[in-house]
Amino acid sequence: MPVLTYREALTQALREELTRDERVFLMGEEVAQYNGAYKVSKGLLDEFGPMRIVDTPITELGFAGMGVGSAMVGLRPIIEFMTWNFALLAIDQVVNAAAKMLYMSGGQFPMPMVFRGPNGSALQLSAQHSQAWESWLAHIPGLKVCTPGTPADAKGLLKSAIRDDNPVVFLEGEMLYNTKGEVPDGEHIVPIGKAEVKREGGDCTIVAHGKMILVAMQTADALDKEGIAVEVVDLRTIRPMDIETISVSVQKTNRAVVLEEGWEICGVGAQVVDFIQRECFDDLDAPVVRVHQADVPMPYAKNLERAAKPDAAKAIAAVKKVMYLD
Amino acid sequence: MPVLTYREALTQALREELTRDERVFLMGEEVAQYNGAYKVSKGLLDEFGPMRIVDTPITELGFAGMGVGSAMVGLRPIIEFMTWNFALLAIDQVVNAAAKMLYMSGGQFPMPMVFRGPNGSALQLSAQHSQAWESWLAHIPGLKVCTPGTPADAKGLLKSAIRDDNPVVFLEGEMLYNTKGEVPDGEHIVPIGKAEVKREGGDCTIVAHGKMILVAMQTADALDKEGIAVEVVDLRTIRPMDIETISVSVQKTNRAVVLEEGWEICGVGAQVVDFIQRECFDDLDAPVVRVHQADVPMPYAKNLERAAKPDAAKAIAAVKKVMYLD
Amino acid sequence: MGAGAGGGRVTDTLSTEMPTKTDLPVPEKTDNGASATTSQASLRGELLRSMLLQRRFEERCAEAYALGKIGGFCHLYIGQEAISAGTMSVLRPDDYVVTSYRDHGQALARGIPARSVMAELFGRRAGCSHGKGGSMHLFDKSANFLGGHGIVGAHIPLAAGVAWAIKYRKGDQVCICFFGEAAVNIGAFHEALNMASLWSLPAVFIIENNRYGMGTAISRATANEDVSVRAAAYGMTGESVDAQDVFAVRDAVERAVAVARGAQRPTLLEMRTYRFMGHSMSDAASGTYRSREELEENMKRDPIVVLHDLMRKDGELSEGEFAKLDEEQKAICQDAWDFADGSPEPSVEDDLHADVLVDTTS
Amino acid sequence: MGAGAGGGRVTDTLSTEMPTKTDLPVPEKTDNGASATTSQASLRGELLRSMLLQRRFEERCAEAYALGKIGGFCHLYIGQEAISAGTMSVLRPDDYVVTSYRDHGQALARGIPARSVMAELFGRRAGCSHGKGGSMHLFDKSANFLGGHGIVGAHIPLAAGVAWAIKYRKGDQVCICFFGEAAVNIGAFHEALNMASLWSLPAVFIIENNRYGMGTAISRATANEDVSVRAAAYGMTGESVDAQDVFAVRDAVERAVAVARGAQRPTLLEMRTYRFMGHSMSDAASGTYRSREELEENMKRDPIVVLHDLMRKDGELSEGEFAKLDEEQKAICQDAWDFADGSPEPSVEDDLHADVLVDTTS
Ligand SMILES: Cc1ncc(C[n+]2csc(CCOP(=O)(O)OP(=O)(O)O)c2C)c(N)n1
Ligand SMILES: Cc1ncc(C[n+]2csc(CCOP(=O)(O)OP(=O)(O)O)c2C)c(N)n1
Ligand SMILES: [Mg+2]
Ligand SMILES: [Mg+2]
Repeated sequence: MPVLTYREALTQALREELTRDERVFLMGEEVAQYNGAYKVSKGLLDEFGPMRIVDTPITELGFAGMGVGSAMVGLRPIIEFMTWNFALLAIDQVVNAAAKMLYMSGGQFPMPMVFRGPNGSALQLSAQHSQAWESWLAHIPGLKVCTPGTPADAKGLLKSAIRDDNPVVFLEGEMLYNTKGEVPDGEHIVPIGKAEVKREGGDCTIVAHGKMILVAMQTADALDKEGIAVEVVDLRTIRPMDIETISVSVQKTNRAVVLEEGWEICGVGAQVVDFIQRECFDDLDAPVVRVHQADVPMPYAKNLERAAKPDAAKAIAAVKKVMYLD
Repeated sequence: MPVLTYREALTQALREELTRDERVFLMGEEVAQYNGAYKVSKGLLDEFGPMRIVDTPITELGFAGMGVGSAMVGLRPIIEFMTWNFALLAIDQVVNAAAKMLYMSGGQFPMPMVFRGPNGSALQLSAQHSQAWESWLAHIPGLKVCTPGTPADAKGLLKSAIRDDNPVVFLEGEMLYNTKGEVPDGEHIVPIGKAEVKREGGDCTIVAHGKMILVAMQTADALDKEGIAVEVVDLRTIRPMDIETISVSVQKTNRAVVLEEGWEICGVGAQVVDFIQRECFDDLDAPVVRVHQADVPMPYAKNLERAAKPDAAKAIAAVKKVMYLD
Repeated sequence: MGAGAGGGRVTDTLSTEMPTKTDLPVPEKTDNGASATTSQASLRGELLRSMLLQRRFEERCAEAYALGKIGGFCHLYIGQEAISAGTMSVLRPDDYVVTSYRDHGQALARGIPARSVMAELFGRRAGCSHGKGGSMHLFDKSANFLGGHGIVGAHIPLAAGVAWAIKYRKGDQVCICFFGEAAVNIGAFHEALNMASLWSLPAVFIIENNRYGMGTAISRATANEDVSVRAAAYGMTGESVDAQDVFAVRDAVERAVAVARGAQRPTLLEMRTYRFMGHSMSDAASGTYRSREELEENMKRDPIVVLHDLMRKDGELSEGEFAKLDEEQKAICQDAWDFADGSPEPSVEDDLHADVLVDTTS
Repeated sequence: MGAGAGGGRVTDTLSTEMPTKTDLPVPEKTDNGASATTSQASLRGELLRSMLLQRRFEERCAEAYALGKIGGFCHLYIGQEAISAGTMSVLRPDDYVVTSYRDHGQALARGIPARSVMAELFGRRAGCSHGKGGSMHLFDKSANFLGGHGIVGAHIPLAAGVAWAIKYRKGDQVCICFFGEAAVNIGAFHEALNMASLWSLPAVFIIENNRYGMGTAISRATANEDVSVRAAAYGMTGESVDAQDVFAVRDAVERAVAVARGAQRPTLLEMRTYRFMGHSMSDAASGTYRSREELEENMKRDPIVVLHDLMRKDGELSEGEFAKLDEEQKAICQDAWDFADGSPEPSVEDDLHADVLVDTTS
């Protein structure tokens, strides 16, 4: 199977879906002439022309709303936010327009659109550029929320998202764009709403998503050397969440750690904990422990930033805690 | 003790703090000449004049940002959003400016300001006007989040919020404005971050906040007749959350229901569940059950709206469930 | 909250025109996009009928609201009917309309049946949004009526997006977008107009300047009220129109639509009007932020009366004919009320969780 | 990413002026708010020094970034120095400055010590934001320098709020707000300018029009580039300035500041400049969205060279004097580097969780 970067996998998905369906177009800042701020749309302007790969002014609220309008009349926009941090300016269009249009029109106006872009922190981008928004977006009925952690899932989920007739929020990892993995050619579809066990193990479940899959795998590798078998459940989709796959794993391991990039309070992990305690109350041998960003805006200094982020060391400590090994 | 409406309690707090500190001013749509869309600022323009009670154009992003700027140089703005639904347009200023300014300036610029207004649903206002935002706002470090459920707490918390040198998000209940209760005269301060046991009982804890306090009390009344003693913990502040008071109660009752107005996924209740399972793992006799809005945008039709909202009947069923009485 | 508080005077005269099956006959698609064959008199009659229907409908809404049959926020259109009537009269059925929460009049003028609108306001399953939207969120896909939006200004980018889609498909439709004068200060307006002009999109942006945004007079909210200067900031044509004169509205929109269809250039039109009622049902028509005198002065230029006077002057409509026309509109409204009142609520089991997501992919 | 890629030519001449203790002497408060007693030659010398310091500082930043000593996003100011130098030269110490992420030059021109700025970029505790802000978030309360903001346009309302506070306190300061030309299309700009004009606030809004927002040329983003029309939409004065001429900048800002201080009216100034480097450190200076030829053509109007030529023509600065001045700025930058490099990182234990909230009430 071809090995691609996460970025190339996304580009491939975009190219295939743009080819497949003329109603699909990509709109956002620097997506066309500049080939994308993170080069995800590289080459697409040349291939599909300026009506389908569209550079916008810096007006997140405006072009997100244009996407919604065009979706109302049957186009299938992909709205790129240069990063999801800037999407706060457009969040009214995502939440109050895209997510609610079908419902408040009594089913008349589906929203076949995707809002995508990098989410979470990169390196030393400081407070305003280092935020993970999945818990906010997953809160909203009417949206679907995808957080692929591997190149194959990036491609397969993006293709599903573009074909979905609902508004899909697609959160990419800026730090993942250069990561590599095997990606099936052509018609590779990953269904929205299905988690995947990325590694099997009987001692403890780590539930993670997006960029944190890498941290979970590192954690599992490290603990394997200590004789602890970690099972890694990759949520892949935050909304709808695959409670079934989580439960099956926790019922087997009787222990869970939830790992996420974002902040603690009302984070995705809190919801996972809620599902676990509800579904696996009698299976749990220890309270679920969460690993997440420190409860601070992201600092700039390298050492502070490192300390603020969740990493394998913190995840290892959490697994040991739920195994009463600390 | 004087009996006031929630609205009057808020007006009193505003008047007292405007009198106490010349740096305090109120800015928002219709707050001055119109006396407030919900009349919370009634009479204040006449008393304090147009520089301190300021009508704005419809520009939530702009005037929220003006509040931030004025707080940077020492004023103490109170920014009123006509409802928190419209605050989505300004959320970048709340999250990326107000919440982060102190941190990213290395401690140089505190943000002594309040963002306030009605939150949650009223009656038949449909999808875009019926949303409860506390879980979003509580997610953000750098903010404090208050959700008073009674007139006395409304006054006491608002006074604390205005005196606080941090940005405080103050979520009022549109359906609470006309509710009445005893409110101490003058210097009545409710500390931010302290929950209150609003009713004692040994069988089951209901954790609630804001408008849902009324539902929790109704539930407790109804169950009392069936011989079930419910303890009602009023969070009052969502961030910081008073984990101690919750834990003490659940350690006593061994059962908990979490009741909130908003949506389920990554809601406040998920976080409360996370805290409870962490702090009271061995005390719990049953999984915690949550009661919340149906996972749909708010519908207009009266019967659908009623069915979508959390109410005493649903809370009663939840209590019975955690008591294995269903 | 009384229906009559701000309701306009409608004199007693008689109509020569009968209402057609739909509430307003939408002209057939023609080369220039306007109704080319309609004679002046029948056009006037049609416009008068549309305005009368809207007026009578809104009066019944006020009544229904007082009775608790309509709930939530309800913003009446009384006084502004010439804008919707004049605008819709030059549109084709395949053109698009996007508007704000003050949308009853526009929905009716666009030809959405009064029954369907009233049922929506009553929260019934037969409503144009199946009872889920209510007063602020009227939608009708078959009429290309794209809502009914509640966040001030937020639908302006939607309209730009619809116009984008027209251009994308190389269509020759236009998208009309209505919003209040207070919406021009919000960011979404600015962002949308810049892009509409930058990309030459076939949109017509119509400011319904009724001089107040809730209780705030335009002069207390807007630094420069001159709309042509506002439009110029986006390299766009801007024009102000006496919107109590339905033909002034019609002419201006006709020009703007022609430019949109032909040159695919957007236009910004300011319709100078006045709201005869309070902002919504909880707001008095006068007293707080505008005087009774100002209200009465402005109600003298009732768009229905202005047109009626003109027709009377030209001998086109007898008093009896007018009365008949008016009675017919009242009857349509009564029928709508009865229909709505008798029609079932949505079903909690079937409808509450339906339409959050669709099940399809493509 | 090489430092020289887009750096401007700086000829070899000698300076008669010595830098003072602070990086730029901020004039004392005088009646007209400007430095009244400074002679023309010494003013020119000061402005030249300020621009040279900024240039040399940015060159060192590029170097430090390549070495990994500076991280994250880093946007250099090379080519635009006349704007900051000219603007700051007419401000009083008690005036306020708010700016975007492209803030190094402005911080230095405002008199924040180079050591403090460089330490911030190196992520050190001694940095002006104590290592928590980095390149995009320079803050210095003692200099009334209110950041350093990373969301395009979001700081424009902040500046209006500062101006509001000045008015609230009946002060006579002004607030200066810098932003790029691409920010004029975002909603926050529109909302802030409307309120600043509506309420007559003492603010000067300075568009740094370097012709590109990242890779997007202004003509591909902005429907009408004429800034005076943009300003007129808000009933505000607007003016375009040749911003490679530091005295043109100074004169325009002086007028705008006088109007703000006196009449409390805001002004919108467009500074026509050019960015000599890439947008940020990951962007090539030319190749993708602008040609090498265009870049070189524009670099001929290097603001430092323009002023230097003028001074040379007027016999105010010998080559040796210029070289000396330049060496002094380089020495300041070397000192800043050494200081930053040797100063400690913040402490994880003490600093990570500090400054999220303050402990005080009042
Ligand atoms: C963003 C936003 N802010 C505030 C409101 C509350 N609100 C509803 S209508 C309105 C006044 C709008 O006035 P205008 O645009 O002139 O339209 P009109 O009601 O006069 O038709 C306000 C403030 C809202 N719906 N959305
Ligand atoms: C709201 C928002 N959208 C996008 C970005 C990403 N971004 C950072 S700078 C920039 C270009 C800004 O150009 P301009 O305003 O001309 O300033 P310049 O960089 O030229 O100084 C963009 C798109 C951002 N920071 N904020
Ligand atoms: Mg209005
Ligand atoms: Mg620029």
